[in-house]
Amino acid sequence: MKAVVRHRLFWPAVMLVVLLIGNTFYSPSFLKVTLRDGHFYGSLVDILRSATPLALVALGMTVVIATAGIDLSVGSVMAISGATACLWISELGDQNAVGGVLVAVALALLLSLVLGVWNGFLVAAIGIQPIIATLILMVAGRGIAQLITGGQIITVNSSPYKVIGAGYALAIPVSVIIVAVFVAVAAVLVRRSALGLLVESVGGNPTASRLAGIKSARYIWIAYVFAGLCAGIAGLIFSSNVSSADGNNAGNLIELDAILAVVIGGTALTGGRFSIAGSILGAVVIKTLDITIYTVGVPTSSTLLFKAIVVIALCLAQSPAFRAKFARRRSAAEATA
Amino acid sequence: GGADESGSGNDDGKLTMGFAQVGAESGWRTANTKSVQEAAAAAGIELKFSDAQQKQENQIKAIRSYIAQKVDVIAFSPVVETGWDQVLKEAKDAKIPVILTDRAVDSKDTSLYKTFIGSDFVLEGKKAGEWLVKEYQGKSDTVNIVELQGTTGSAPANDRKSGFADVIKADPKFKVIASQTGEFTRAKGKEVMEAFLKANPKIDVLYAHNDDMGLGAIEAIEAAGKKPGVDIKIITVDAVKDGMTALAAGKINFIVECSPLLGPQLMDLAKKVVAGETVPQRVLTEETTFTPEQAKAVLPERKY
Amino acid sequence: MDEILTMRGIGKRFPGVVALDGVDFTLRAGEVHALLGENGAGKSTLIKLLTGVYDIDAGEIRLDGVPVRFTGPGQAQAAGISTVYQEVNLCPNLSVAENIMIGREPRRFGKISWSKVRQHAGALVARLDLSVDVTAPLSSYSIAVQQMIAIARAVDVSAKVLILDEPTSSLDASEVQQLFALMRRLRDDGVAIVFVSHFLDQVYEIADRITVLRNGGLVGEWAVADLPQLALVEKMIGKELSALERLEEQGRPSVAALERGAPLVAADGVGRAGSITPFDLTIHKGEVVGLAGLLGSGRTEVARLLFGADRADSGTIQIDGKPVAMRGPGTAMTHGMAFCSENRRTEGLVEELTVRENIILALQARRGWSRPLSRRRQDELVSKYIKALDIRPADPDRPVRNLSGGNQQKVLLARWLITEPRLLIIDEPTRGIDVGAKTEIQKLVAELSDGGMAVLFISAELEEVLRLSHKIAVLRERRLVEVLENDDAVDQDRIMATIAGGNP
Amino acid sequence: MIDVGTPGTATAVARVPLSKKRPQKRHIPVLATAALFGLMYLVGVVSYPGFSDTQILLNIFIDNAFLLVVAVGMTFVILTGGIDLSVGAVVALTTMISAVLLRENWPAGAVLPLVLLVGTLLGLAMGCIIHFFEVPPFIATLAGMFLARGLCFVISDASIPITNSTWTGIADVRIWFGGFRITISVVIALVVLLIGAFVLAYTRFGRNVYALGGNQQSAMLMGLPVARTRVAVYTISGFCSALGGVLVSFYMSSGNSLHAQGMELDAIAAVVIGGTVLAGGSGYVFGTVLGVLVLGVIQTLITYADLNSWWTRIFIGALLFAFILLQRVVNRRT
Ligand SMILES: Nc1ncnc2c1ncn2[C@@H]1O[C@H](COP(=O)(O)OP(=O)(O)OP(=O)(O)O)[C@@H](O)[C@H]1O
Ligand SMILES: Nc1ncnc2c1ncn2[C@@H]1O[C@H](COP(=O)(O)OP(=O)(O)OP(=O)(O)O)[C@@H](O)[C@H]1O
Ligand SMILES: [Mg+2]
Ligand SMILES: [Mg+2]
Repeated sequence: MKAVVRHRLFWPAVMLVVLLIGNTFYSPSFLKVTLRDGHFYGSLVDILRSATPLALVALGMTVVIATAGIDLSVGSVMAISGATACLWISELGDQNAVGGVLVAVALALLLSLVLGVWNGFLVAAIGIQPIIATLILMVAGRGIAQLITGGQIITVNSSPYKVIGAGYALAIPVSVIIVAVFVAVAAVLVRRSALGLLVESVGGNPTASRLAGIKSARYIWIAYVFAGLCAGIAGLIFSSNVSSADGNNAGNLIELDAILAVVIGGTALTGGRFSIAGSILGAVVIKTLDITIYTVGVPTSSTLLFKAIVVIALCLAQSPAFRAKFARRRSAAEATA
Repeated sequence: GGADESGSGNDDGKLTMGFAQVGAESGWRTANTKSVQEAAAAAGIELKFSDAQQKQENQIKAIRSYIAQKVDVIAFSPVVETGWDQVLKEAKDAKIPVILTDRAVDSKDTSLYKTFIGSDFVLEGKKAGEWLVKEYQGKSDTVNIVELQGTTGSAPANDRKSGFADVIKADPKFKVIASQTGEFTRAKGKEVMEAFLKANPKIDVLYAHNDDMGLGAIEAIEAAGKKPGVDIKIITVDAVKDGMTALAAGKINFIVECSPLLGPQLMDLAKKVVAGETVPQRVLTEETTFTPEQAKAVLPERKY
Repeated sequence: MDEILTMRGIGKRFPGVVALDGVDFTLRAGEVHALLGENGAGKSTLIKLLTGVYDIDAGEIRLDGVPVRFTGPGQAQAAGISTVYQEVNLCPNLSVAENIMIGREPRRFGKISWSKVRQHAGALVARLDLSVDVTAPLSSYSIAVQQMIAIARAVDVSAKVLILDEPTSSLDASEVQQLFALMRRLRDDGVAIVFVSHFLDQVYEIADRITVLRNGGLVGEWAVADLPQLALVEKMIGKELSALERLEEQGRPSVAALERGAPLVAADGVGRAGSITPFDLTIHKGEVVGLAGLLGSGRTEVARLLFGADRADSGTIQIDGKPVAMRGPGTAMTHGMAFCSENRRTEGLVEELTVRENIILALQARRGWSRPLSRRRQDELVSKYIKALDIRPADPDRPVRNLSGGNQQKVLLARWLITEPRLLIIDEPTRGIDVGAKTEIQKLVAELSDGGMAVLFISAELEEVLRLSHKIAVLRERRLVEVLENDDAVDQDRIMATIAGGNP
Repeated sequence: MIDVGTPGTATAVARVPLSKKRPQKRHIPVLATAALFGLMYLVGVVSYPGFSDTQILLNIFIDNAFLLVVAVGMTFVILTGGIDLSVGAVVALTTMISAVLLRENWPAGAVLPLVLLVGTLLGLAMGCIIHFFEVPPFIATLAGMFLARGLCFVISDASIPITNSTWTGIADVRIWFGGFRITISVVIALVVLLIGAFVLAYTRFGRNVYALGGNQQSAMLMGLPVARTRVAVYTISGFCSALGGVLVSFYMSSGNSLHAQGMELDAIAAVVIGGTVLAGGSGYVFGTVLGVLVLGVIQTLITYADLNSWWTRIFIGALLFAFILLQRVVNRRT
């Protein structure tokens, strides 16, 4: 029991449960999942589905943060990826051609990889501080995305493309399946190979890692490319979900949510140890919070305040120092009582 | 008139206009920019364009720079209504006339700008409400309305909300059961609508502050196994092409137009202002509303 | 003598470890009190509890008879307790002068007078006979110099209690003498000094009383005269000394015999402007080459250039007779080199990783990310070296950060041993390691070289260098001045003479 | 003071050769940034007529006075190795509270200290949460950002004009010299800047800030007041944000929840461009000034360049990249 309470993901998990239960007071059927039109339907499904882009971005961000870096450009990469795919599809003679859609997807992902390589180049090869290096792409990338879309929202009418973000397979949202598989593969790859260890070492102590013969530049580079890929896939899911590409708004400010998810998941921003499962849980908590706000009907003018209070509560619950002080105060109170 | 004050841009006698755009935050805005640029070219006006990326301070900087560059006339779409007095005074001191587009400023000193051309967001909200009232005339059942608001704190969101509320509050059968921001985007519109659909078993009407949120919501409604436009009536604002297509297809029931195409009107006004002619303080853009039938008719030549 | 400080029944537990349990400690004015014990016995923890770095779980501390409980070193300092902690704890980004003076800078109307700061610090280091530029950043100096600077800072705070946690671990003989002179002077002025060290000779030279800890418990307190060295060692390790055999003078092969073949590594005119003059050095299979020299004489720099940690700007390195382009530690490792840095905290360990991960790091780096060591192989290797080096606690999944200083050093050594190098470069491997473990490590080095491994051995302890090396390279002022064959003619005096520049 | 005595003749003395004296070595990054800023300005002068007008240069100060103040506060935080994401939101909150209170006819003399106090207290609270509860700065200040923006919307989701005569009076003051003008805000910003630079270089507190950024553990073991220093930098940043907010309300004569969106990134970028390392421990306030000026010049170049919306962003990114690349090259050379 003690071990469970002390687990680093205990408090985020508690927060998730509290939010879910809280929702059922406002909407009794909140936890109900039914089968409708041959697929699962319900708020829980919505939460998972709408958390997919954030979870992916947080996954990439986790690895980057483990190298003691940060990637602000993920939102822009998402926008570029979605815009590229939609532009390509919109030029197709037959938007429903699976081949054409696959080419579009491949193209978008390739471009995301290239953008990751660019970030990695600035950080690992030139040695620019990550926050500034990725700020460049964050700003310019939005411009590039808008350049691709011509500043308009590109709407596509392609059922194969729509499957990625809004479709169902085996009654489960395809996007959830994609993300689950991708995360699982990434987690296995990272933990079963030595990648995880070497990345943590590079982030934990770069000097020592160098002297231990680790080529840190290589791993830093891999991390940014991976983050680029994650953001790229997230961009596809995001744009496919609404069958359109919005160069300006897609992925806007998602970097903050992703970083928040990573930290809630127990990965320190100073680099080193990282937890993929934690970040995914963090992403789900954040999305649940968003959905809660809609369900409970928090007035728009108070949504941010509500979010702030939840985040502060979560941070304090997670802080061992806070719990220690609180416990001491309580035991002192009991003693005097 | 400012043409004789000599400026960098008008040695050739051409009129120079500095245009400080809000940004490129939506397709509507891009259409607006395009309209201004094309109209300027057509009218033989040299246009200096700058994009403020939704930041008021950037817009102020841009206007300052136009004053320094000694353009003949300045036009801009204020990011927000407040806080322009200072820079407008500077423009006035430099004897450069200013035209506001799209949105007003709330300055008491109306001499700071020559004229204002743009839509009336409150009126748009009212038109949406009036259609609703008419649609449900004679029925007494409660009408459950959900509202997708624009970006929290933005003028169109505030005004479209209040205009709509003003009209429907007369009849107690209209009930706004949920109202949340969809940040003017499709993705948010869809996400919020999904939650609305689960939390509220009976929704009769959706009022979205722009087409994009409405289009996102339509996807959510369809995924919930309902028919947009039939099971849930949908009213939106803007009338961009995608919205009009959905309207023509019957997925949206009513769209209040908010036209971005004010370029030609703006150029006319600019010429008059520079020539010293008097112009009205307030020029409304030519706007209308659309029902599905009207949409079908105008859709083929819809440009944006 | 009046008791200035008493600690009674001190207890402290960390998750999973009882670091201290019911320990008493008494300090009197005007004494040098040695606090001794094996690695992990709890010495540093006791000091940190005293100065308020950690909260006490049980027990009482009295200073001048008054119960005290500090919430941090700042408070302890204000109460007259000045401490040099085990690892150098200064700010590398600040200048030397600032590190000495920070928190007590001379001011006028609240404004720091930088000229006075420099003046004061300059005078202080000059009196400690350190020739450093006080305006240079601390990070530009070697660990040993930094250690001296930390001591300078501590003694400059006029205190009634001075605590030195392994201050001599990286100092060479002359620095140690200087430090002792300073300590005697302070003691005579009535300052009470706590001295932690694994050098028992030093303890007998300077200390008045001894307190011994073992496994977090108190063994006892003695006056130095009452506790012969042999008995002391038994108290510390808790068993008969016989288990701790001395390193026998086995018949070692002569240098001539070793150097019959081609050298394993040959450096020819290797140098780096500003840090070391080009030098020549050959190391053969099975040979132990010792590097001797004073603080900052360039020993570490020689090692770093050979390993490719720093880029040489002149000369060539040949391995197995073939010139090698040293592109970095990776290159050196593929040629079978290993380098155990003297600076374990900043250049050695990845603190938040576990013992296991730290140990396999170099081997894994050499294999690349795609060929992970299997968990079984890891367990095998790690437990073998935990046992061989007696790393305590013997739990491979504990974060290395929570190990005591000496045990951390062993982890670092283990990291390189499992790569089975052909040339092992070890820079100060016995720093901070207790008597038992030190002999173990020396034995290990001798065994490894018998087994054919070449070793480049750097240590501030001349005795150790002399005992192990076949050949000794002497450095002076960042120049390799002589390579001596370690035959019977060579002794400490001979080397000291070379170090000092020929005049004995 | 302890007399160690003269060194014994027998003891060999470590004579470490002094590294060649290059007193300005640590200033090189800042000097390089200054030179590159000059270069950038020259590019503007050469490319656009009218750019050479000195008033353009002064306008950069006028238009960025509030960013400068906020960035000075941010410099303190980053020097300790922390970060403060709440600054933009605190700026907005300050404008909002000022506008509301002034609309309710509170005297300006009461509103001004009150809003400064609010910002300072917010900073203090975040500092306490960060230090005593060991919540990572990034998260604590992110929550602070949500909180401050959230409060803005609660106060009002429409923008509120400021018509108070004292307020607008101060905002309208122009200080003329030799045909050029600056605003009071510029003067305030410069004063804040000088105080900041002085505090960092010449007070114990300032040096503790550097020590904390160098190594927090060491700073604690050296007996420095870590808690006080860490809480203080966030308090200072809170104060600077509030003051920045006041300057924004001068600049835009209004309170608006949407003011200063993304200003935290601008401030961080300015600090980092100015040569301060995000890990903390090294950097100067004057570097930050240069960082602000670089961003200002980029923005000014944009308004002259007559760019399309998306090209604006790409151009900003490209200029930032060019600048940082050059900066790297210059600093690596030396
Ligand atoms: N922060 C910590 N968390 C957990 N365990 C700790 C921590 N600090 C020390 N320990 C444990 O407490 C015990 C005592 O450690 P301490 O550092 O006091 O030893 P020491 O006597 O100074 O050893 P050495 O001579 O190697 O420096 C060790 O077992 C160590 O692993
Ligand atoms: N006076 C100095 N100026 C600049 N750098 C110095 C100075 N003294 C030492 N250093 C740096 O300190 C590091 C270690 O120095 P060096 O290799 O000479 O030490 P060493 O001989 O191993 O002695 P020890 O490690 O015992 O101090 C080197 O990187 C060197 O550049
Ligand atoms: Mg110790
Ligand atoms: Mg050394």
